[in-house]
Amino acid sequence: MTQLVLEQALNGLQFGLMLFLLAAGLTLVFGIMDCINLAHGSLYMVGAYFVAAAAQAADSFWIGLGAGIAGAALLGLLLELSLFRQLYRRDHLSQVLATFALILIANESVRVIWGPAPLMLNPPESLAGPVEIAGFFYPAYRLVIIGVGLVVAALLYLLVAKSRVGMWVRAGAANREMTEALGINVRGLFTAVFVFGAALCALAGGLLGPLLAVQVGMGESVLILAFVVIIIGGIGSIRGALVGALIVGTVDTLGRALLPTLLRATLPADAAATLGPALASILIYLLMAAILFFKPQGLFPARA
Amino acid sequence: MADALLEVRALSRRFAAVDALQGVNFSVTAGEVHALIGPNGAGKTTFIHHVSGALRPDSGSIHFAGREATRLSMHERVRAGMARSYQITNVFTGQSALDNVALAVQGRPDAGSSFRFWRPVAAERRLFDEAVAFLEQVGLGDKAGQLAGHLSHGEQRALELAMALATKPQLLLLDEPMAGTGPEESARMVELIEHLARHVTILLVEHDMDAVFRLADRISVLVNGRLICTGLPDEVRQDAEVRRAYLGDHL
Amino acid sequence: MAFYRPARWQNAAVSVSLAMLIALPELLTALDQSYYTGFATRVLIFALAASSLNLVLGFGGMVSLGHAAFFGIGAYVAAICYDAGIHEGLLVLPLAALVAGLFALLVGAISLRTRGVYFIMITLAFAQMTYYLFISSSAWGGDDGMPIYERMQFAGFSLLADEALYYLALGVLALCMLLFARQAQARFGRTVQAIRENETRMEALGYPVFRYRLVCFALGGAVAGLAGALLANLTGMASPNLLQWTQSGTLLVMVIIGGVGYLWGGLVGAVVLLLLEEFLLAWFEHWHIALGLLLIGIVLFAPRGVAALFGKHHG
Amino acid sequence: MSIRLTALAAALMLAGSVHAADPIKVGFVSTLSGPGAGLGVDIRDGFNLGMQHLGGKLGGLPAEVLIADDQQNPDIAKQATDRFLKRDKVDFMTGIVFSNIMLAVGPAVFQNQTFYISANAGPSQYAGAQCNPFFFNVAWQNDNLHEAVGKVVQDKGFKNVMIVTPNYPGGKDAVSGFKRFYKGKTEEMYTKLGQLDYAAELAQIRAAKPDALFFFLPGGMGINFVKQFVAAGLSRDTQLFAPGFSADEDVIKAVGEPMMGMFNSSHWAHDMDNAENKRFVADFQKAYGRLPSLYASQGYDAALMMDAAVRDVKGNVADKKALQKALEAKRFKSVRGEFKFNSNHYPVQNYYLRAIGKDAQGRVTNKTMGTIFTNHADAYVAQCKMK
Repeated sequence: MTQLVLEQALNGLQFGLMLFLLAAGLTLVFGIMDCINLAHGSLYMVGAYFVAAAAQAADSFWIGLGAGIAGAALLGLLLELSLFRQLYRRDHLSQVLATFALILIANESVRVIWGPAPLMLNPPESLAGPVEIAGFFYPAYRLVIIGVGLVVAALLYLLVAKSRVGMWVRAGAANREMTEALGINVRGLFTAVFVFGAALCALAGGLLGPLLAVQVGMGESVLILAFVVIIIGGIGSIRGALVGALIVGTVDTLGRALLPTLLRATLPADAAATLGPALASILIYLLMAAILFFKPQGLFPARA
Repeated sequence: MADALLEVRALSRRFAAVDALQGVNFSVTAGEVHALIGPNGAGKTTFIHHVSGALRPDSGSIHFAGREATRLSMHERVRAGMARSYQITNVFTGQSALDNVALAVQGRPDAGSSFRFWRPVAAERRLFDEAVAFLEQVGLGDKAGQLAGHLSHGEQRALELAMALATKPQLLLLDEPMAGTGPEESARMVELIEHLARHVTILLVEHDMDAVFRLADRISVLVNGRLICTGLPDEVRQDAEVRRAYLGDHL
Repeated sequence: MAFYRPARWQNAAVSVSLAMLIALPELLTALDQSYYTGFATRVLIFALAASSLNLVLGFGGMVSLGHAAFFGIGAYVAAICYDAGIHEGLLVLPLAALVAGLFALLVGAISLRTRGVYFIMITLAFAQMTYYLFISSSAWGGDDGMPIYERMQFAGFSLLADEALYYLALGVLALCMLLFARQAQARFGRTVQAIRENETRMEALGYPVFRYRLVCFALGGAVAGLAGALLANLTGMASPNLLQWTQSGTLLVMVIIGGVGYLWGGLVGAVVLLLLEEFLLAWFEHWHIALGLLLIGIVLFAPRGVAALFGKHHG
Repeated sequence: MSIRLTALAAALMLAGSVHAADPIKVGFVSTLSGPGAGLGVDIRDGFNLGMQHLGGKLGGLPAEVLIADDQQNPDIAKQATDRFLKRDKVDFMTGIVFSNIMLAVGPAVFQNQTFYISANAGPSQYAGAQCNPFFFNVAWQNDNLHEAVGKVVQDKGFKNVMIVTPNYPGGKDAVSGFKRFYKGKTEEMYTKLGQLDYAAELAQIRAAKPDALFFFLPGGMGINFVKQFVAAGLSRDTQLFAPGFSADEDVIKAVGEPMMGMFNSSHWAHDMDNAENKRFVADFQKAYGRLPSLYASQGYDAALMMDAAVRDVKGNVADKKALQKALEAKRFKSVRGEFKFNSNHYPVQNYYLRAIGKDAQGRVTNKTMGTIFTNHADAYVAQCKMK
């Protein structure tokens, strides 16, 4: 039982860290620029495709990952300069529509370029198997993901919490006009944050590619999870995104793992078998609704 | 204070590290014009927001027309007979002046429910007749058909007043009605308020001291979130603490 | 934005369009194109769904990204009714509207406590919850959805023929549009539009803003449920796909193409989008790229939509 | 939103029939995009190869195949089907992969009195109480492959079996099919349909320590599951079993070596020794550069079946009764060898055990190990009141 809980905790951590990579960029774009970006998931998808394509071309996962991230960052730059700049000052409805349109364009373009069938991305050969830790086996690749996720999360935290740029970013999220008045190049800051968010998307997409499948539509399901994360954490807060991501990752994983067992112990087998997965799949949404009910601004509101 | 229409007891509110209001005791007697003055940043607007229900206090209570109103929402206070005008003009600029006031009339409990889905409002003569009367009362009778957005600043302020009046309040909260108006418009506004004061109790927040001393029956002074003095205009004029606050502020 | 006022030539335009729509099935049959009767029914139903969202979004000013939940619930009510042996449309349709409306009342009561993006996201979350609930419930067919093997009747008349269902959809749409048109100029419509413009001012005029918003939200949900029940009878099933958030997005796109807050916005948007889809698709398999570019163009250059031509805001 | 690709099979020669001017039209609606796309693409390619072998004709008549993608969405499938039935007035429909989509589309097809030749989806409804003269299944009844696995697992003497399947009706059918022939202890685990990360499930499997694991996860789900199952090191202690569609060439191609040693059941295998199959497998590889899957074999058979029936009625496809008789007679040679149609229009056929290993050329692929069932029918035929 302890092994089960330990393994599930690792799984939750891995899932949560990946969600954090996605949510970090989203929450900053959202918080600083007050811009809803539904196409954030599409950046994740396109990033994963870039990584898969580059990895195939270079026959190396790691080179592919680097190239894919660079490609996604470049795409982010182009998008920011051409479209998002126009959107920052528009109402939420316009942002929803324009970025929904981007999803349509991204999905269809990927279909045109790479075809409708999913791409397969394999982890590096050396990481394909399990490793033994404390007497049980755990997939080596998932451990690597956890490692990368932790390093990036730590770097991001230091960057935002300690560096001068991070101070501007935090200031921008808390009060945009004030930051502008202090003579900081907010435009440049926006562009940098957006590009950075795109790169993080590609990193998550590339890392998850070998575990999941690189396919059209992969961005949408994860986008909603990322939104749940930042709503729970509080829009604009990196700390909130980290906490929210870990909460969602853990709750979702443990819910899926433990709920059916718990229900089986209390309900008739038939009811438990149907109710379990249903409840597990809506658990995070229930959690979000509950948190919003008590803290309408999320756990760590960036604006006082 | 048996006949206090509005009574505020020990009202306190903190924003982050700032005590915006500290234990404010305050009352408005039925029939009077009570002016609230104080230097910039003294907490006057915060106070009005608490009275009107836009903000909730940390502690203390508000009583209106003999009933506890601390927990009532803004619209419930309006329905209880408390109307307010805004410091910054806050009318529906895309509507005619008449439509603006008609909307206010329509919101009144005695005008019936607004959950009506079929009959065009345009066919409800009574709403508009009444709205015209209120417009006339504030001297906008000839501007009824004009878009609110096209009215002059002073006229928009008057329209605000008409909308507040249309809710048939017992107490009118006027938040700096003279703000941004020229001397001529100011004079007209003072006249108008004087005229209204015969029918309704008024809580007036104002910077224009001439207007305040001309209109007010009583004056209260708020400084740094504390009510330092309440009294007749002459008493307030003589009050040492008030003088210090004001003069110190201005010098 | 000001309150909705109909254009002067609206009545004439509506009468002509209605006459054309009444004649349409005959015409299609004469041209041996009766397939398009089913297609036209679909357009009418989506016009109804989009118009119901327009009530919430355009008139009520509430950006909901979960409207498909009510649409889908309406469809499921129709399928569950069929399953339970209730085949009378006079019963099924009001029931669908009622259930969807009550659910919208519940969702609205919680969501309307939040503002701005939080509102958008919490409506989305509720729709996702509903989606996963239906996907996981074996009693309602789970991922398979629920079939309706035989269309309901209406007042005893069979709806088996595509023409019959077409006329029912047309009738329901006409009635709902009449209601929407009336309410827009009645007390309720003016109230919610004023709330859309300035919520605090309305509160300060004594309006219980929350209650009006909630009723508007629930009314929109109820009409969406009506549309869902009709769609389920057209396609012969209630499918969880109807509840997906992309479906909410599609409805939103329809409203925005048509014109937010214009009475005919939802209807025009549904017609334009579905016609584009039906006919562009044969030409250009990847027409979503074109649609996406078109939408971005609308956002950047024509944010008022197509129906802006059909109703003016005075001033 | 559906995609209409019009593929006209060129055919100019008249073939001794009065109806020669009118091509036989086939509406092919299948899942050609998204996670389930591999299945639909295989059926399509198999069907197209069949048409190619037939010279682009059905029963000697020129034929036209209209193709649409249902995106694994019943609503879109319904629209595409309506278009084919009412606008294009097709003579046959085929192609659907998933049973839920079949159930959504079926009523309209039957009401229109158009014959549906299912090259995959075999819902129990259409095998039992809702069987229909216009529905033929040239593949299987959904439960059959699960039943075959259940039999194998039972015979091999496994005692503690875990079942993983998506939480949807097809998944529950799989469980009941499996349990129809396996009587030992089971633990069932239901996942979200379309789930791609199985970390939570794998942890539970590790904790439960079953000696065998039966999974039914169609399409990309199965691919990911097997990959992650092996990466977690679970293949050391637990023997994997799956129905043929979770262990076919499409999955093997994606997963590779980790699949080795897995058992599965099928009614067809690419190494089956008959002339039709050899030609099919060889030509399929030539045309598409990959080994055919059982979906491809079913698509191929569907084309042959239409051809034989049209030939039988001499091109008079308007005579529905005669056409039905001709279809029931099954006068084509299937790549899976002999089989016949039951009274519910589902096949009565053999099911084989396959194991995944390396073939002579070093490719990872399926090898036929033996026969599980001979002339096996489905469990629902008794409820079918047809005839």
